[in-house]
Amino acid sequence: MDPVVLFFLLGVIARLLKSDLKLPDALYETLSIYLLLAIGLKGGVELAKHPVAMVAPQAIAVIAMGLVLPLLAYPVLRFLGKFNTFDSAAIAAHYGSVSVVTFAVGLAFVIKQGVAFEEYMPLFVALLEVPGIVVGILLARTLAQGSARKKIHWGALAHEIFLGKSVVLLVGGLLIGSFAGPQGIDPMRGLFFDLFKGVLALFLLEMGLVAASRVTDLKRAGPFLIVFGIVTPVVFSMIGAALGRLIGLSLGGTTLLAILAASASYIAAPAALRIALPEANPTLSIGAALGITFPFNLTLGIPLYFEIAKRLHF
Amino acid sequence: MDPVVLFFLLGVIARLLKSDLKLPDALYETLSIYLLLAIGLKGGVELAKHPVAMVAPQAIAVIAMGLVLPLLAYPVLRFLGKFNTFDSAAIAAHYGSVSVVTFAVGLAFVIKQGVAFEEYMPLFVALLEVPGIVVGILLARTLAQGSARKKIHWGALAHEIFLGKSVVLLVGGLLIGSFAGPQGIDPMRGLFFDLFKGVLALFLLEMGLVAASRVTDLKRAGPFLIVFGIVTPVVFSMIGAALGRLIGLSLGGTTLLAILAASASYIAAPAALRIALPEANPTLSIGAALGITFPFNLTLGIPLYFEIAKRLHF
Amino acid sequence: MDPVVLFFLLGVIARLLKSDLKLPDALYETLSIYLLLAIGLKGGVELAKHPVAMVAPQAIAVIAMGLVLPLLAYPVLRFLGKFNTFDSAAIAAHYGSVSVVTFAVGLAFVIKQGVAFEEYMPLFVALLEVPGIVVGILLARTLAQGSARKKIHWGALAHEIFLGKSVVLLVGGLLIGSFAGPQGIDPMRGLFFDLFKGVLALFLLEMGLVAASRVTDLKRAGPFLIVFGIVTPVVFSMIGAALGRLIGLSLGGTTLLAILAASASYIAAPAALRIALPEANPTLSIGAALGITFPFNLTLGIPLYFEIAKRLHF
Amino acid sequence: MQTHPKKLLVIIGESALEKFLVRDIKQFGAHGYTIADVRGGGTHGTREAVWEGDRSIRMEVICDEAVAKKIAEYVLSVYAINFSLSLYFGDVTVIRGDKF
Amino acid sequence: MQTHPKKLLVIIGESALEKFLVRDIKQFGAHGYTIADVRGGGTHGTREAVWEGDRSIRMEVICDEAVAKKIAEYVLSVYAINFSLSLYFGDVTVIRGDKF
Amino acid sequence: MQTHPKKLLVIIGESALEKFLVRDIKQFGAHGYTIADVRGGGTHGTREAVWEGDRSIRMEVICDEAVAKKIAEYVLSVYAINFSLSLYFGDVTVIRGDKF
Ligand SMILES: Nc1ncnc2c1ncn2[C@@H]1O[C@H](COP(=O)(O)O)[C@@H](O)[C@H]1O
Ligand SMILES: Nc1ncnc2c1ncn2[C@@H]1O[C@H](COP(=O)(O)O)[C@@H](O)[C@H]1O
Ligand SMILES: Nc1ncnc2c1ncn2[C@@H]1O[C@H](COP(=O)(O)O)[C@@H](O)[C@H]1O
Ligand code: NA
Ligand code: NA
Ligand code: NA
Repeated sequence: MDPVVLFFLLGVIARLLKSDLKLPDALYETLSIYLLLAIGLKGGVELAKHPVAMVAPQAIAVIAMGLVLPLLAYPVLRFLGKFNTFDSAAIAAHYGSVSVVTFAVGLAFVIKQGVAFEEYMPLFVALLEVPGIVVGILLARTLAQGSARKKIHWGALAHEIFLGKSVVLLVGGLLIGSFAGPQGIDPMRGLFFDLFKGVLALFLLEMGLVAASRVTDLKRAGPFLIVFGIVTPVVFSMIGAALGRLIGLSLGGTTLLAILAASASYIAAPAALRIALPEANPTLSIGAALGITFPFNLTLGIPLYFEIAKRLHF
Repeated sequence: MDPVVLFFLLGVIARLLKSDLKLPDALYETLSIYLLLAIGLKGGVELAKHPVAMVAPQAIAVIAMGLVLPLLAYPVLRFLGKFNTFDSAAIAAHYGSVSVVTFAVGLAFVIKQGVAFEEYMPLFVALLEVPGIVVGILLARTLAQGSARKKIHWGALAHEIFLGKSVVLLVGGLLIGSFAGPQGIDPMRGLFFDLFKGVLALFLLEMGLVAASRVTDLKRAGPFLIVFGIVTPVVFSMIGAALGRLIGLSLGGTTLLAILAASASYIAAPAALRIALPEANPTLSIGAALGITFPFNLTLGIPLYFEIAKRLHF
Repeated sequence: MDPVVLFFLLGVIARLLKSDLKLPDALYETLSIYLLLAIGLKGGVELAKHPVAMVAPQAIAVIAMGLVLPLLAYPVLRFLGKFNTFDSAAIAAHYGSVSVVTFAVGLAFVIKQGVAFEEYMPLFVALLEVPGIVVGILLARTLAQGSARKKIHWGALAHEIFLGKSVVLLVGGLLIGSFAGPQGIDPMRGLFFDLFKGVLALFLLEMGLVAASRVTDLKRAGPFLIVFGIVTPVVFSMIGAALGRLIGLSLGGTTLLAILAASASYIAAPAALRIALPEANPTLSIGAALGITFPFNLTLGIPLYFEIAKRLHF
Repeated sequence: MQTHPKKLLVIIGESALEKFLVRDIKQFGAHGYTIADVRGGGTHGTREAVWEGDRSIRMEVICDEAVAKKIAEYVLSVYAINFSLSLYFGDVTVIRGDKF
Repeated sequence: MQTHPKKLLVIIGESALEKFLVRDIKQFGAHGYTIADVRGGGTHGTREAVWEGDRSIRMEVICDEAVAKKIAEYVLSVYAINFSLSLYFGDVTVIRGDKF
Repeated sequence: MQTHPKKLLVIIGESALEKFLVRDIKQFGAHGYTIADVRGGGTHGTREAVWEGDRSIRMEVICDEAVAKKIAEYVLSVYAINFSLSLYFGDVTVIRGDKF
């Protein structure tokens, strides 16, 4: 287990013991802005080195996966989990989208394992944020009955999703990184690269505090969601790993795509869905994504997905 | 164009597209405190290496320039621009004073060009902050008619200007840097020097968001101010470059003095003038300084001023 | 005098001159969280290298000192200073506990002197935070008369003290550092180690602003407290130095233990006592700890305690 | 000094609503608003503002009684079903009656 | 639109009191509260919120008059001796009377 | 429980005014004040608090009616011409009447 995960545990324990420890709101914001930008920059610098013709087909395949995952999750939630249309769609959207911080921890893990990986993977993070959310909203709006079957305001929806903080910073970082190239970014590496792991540790401390505060949500959500929050990432990781192998990713890249598939969004998705799908109860989706799946991925999931990827790269 | 400018563009675009991206207020404050202190420290460390007898005459010439520039701007604004006394004086004060962030971007530019420069230039930043503001206020208070011709409270005015955040941090940094010397500051270079360019990038992202939010101000201000916001820096840069040559600065130093002359204050001046000259409409001066001159200097201005300086250093 | 102390002076002067300089609340919080975590991590990494059998006896001796110091301070405050039971006990608690920032400045000092020290000293910081506070509260609650002699809610008290921000972060850092070891922490050194001194400087700037704002408190507190705030750290430093020698610490370690003994808490103690001993006037204890003892230790105290330690290590 | 009676409408709710509320109150004729970041608790549980989805705002609008009522009815009907939201009215007086 | 009269109780005090006040108001039957970080000054001097011990909060509780009075009496008797604390009542009206 | 009627004066304006307002209200006899950082919009446009010149504060003063009126008149006459500024009065009651 990477030491950064210990910071997450510290946060969880502090909160469960009702410690007064609290990170200022502005610090939370700052750290998340930093992580998004830094990941984008890192990916952008690498992206510039690769021909579009090579990356484009992979990108399309990855987007396709982002569209399919929520479609798999929805019926399970709706018919096995007995959640209503809105909640099922919203939870599906969270699991269809991705968690940037889980990716960052995965990155640290892959680097530590010393295996090769496609350094432009942050591109896939940006690409995977959006489709899951869009499909989730479409599901809810087309399957809802009666008055709830509102028309979708496509303009407002596109705005909410594509101009949300996380997409803007990730894509902005990717573009700046690929325009500026390694030499252009080099004078900024003191901030954006050298501090990365430490900032990630600090952010995980905060996420531990937040995740532990969601425990009561889970009690209300019931056992089905807890099981769902563990089984879904494992199943999705296999899909991600298989696709990674299929599109020719290296072992590290396959692991990271598995991690992305397994991760559930808790920055972009909650923000967009609160506006686009207010009928859904955010307690359920955030409780599962943050209270179950995130800690699971951090501790047991990531090493497991690495094993899965290894099997495919015998 | 330096990659840091891309961050500024990202901010501008995000805001114009009405993205939700917003940096926390406390981060903005923190970054500006950092930049002021870091620039001061850097200059102070270098200042300690130079004999006062060499720097003092240059300093006096630079202060003189700071007193003259607003006197040149005022009549243009008052008689060509038809602004009232207060607004003319306030805008003149902003353009007489300097922008620390423009200087920082100029520093990055000069370093990238690989030309020599006087490393104690931050001293001139500190010296140039104040005179323009004082002259602006004097202009308004002596030229205003009737009841608006209030007595100036010199004590309060001096307090407002010399004890404002930016002067205190710049001068404080200069003093600490020159007391502590290179060896004393060395253990802090991890924070104050290695992160400098990255922090500047982050700050420019924020400034892009702010500058773009001033676009509506400009509409109200009219075309004259837009032209003024581009012509003034070019003209002032020539004065700055000429003075730089005259007082014996190197090519890099000349470029930086041109940049300082061309830049318009948007930290120290707005704060001081809001108190000392409340009759002036801040929308006009900040709209021009931040909405026009700052972006112009960042993108086209700085390379142009470098060319001008080169002509003088054939 | 270490250059970081110049930042403290800058803060003091800025505040006394009524400058507008103010660090955002969230920055203050962030810096203090950083310092506590970084000190903990640093100590934890070193702690892992030493056998428990060696450190444990030292730790017990140090805790014992933490229990004794407030018992020495109390009668002086109560009978010489004529403070009431609550105020005497509260001030004694502050001086029995320790100041993490004073320790950090001491660390920088010892490193600069180039003398050896036990790198697991942060363990002693964590151990010394609590006993002084507990003894102070016990003193007040057992010696108070009449209705003020309330029962102590041990559970609530333990919670308040052991789960306060500073103990959680210090101990959390120690544990993470010793679990992860040097290699685990290495990728985070960019944030937690390389920036340490710079962050300390920034924090001292803030502490200068805060300390100077306590000057009016001191006027109300009277001359006795001012004398107390200088004499106590000197006397306590001797006790700390003697104990350091006794338990076999090196010259640097002895100096640091003297510094710890001499320092007065202004993060953990005020927070815990405001809840556990609300009858005490916080103006007195914080005024003395922050307005007198902290600046004294920073400027004159630390070099003096080094001299004392040297005498014992002839 | 002449004063004019006005209504103070206070809306406390999830910060995700901010931009919609600003748009709405203008549409109903309010001339201004003031927003503070807050935390709190109510029938929808505790909102501690430790995290983006967990932030709340307190919006204060001074306006004519009729405007306040229209805003309140709209806000309750549109947002209160799905969002944490509280709302109350107070009586205030102002000096510059046409400003509000 | 039917409105119901309620009391607004505002408590301004040291932020160290936050968790106790939240516990107390619930015990006396209030259904919710809203807290903002503030700075200020009063008979106990200036509190500028530059530093942990120096922070203040402003807590707002909408409730029935009887509840407001009980909370106020308790808070004054327990905390006001040792803490910087101010407290006042206002009259407000709400639409969903049983929510508060 | 005996309560005393007081005036609540709320001033919302540019944060550059903070130190002057604090000085002024004391001069007119107010015993205390509470300030929160806010954002908002009004006749002088939107103030989003994203930037130093763009910040606003909300100051709350509990005092006697006469004091409130004097402060309000002074503030309006001195600052309202050149600064974004709003101001309103409310009626409140307090328990410790001589504290305010
Ligand atoms: N009785 C109350 N007094 C003051 N604020 C309240 C009250 N009830 C709710 N609130 C605020 O309104 C928000 C939403 O309320 P609710 O929808 O009841 O959860 C809460 O988070 C509180 O900030
Ligand atoms: N007259 C007042 N008007 C508004 N707020 C007040 C008033 N008096 C006190 N306060 C607030 O209540 C806090 C505690 O008051 P005090 O105990 O009088 O120092 C102060 O720090 C202010 O924030
Ligand atoms: N009708 C209103 N209701 C609440 N707050 C207002 C109102 N009008 C103005 N304000 C606040 O007062 C500040 C200054 O107002 P103004 O001078 O009208 O721009 C605004 O930025 C708002 O924060
Ligand atoms: Na996923
Ligand atoms: Na200039
Ligand atoms: Na001590």
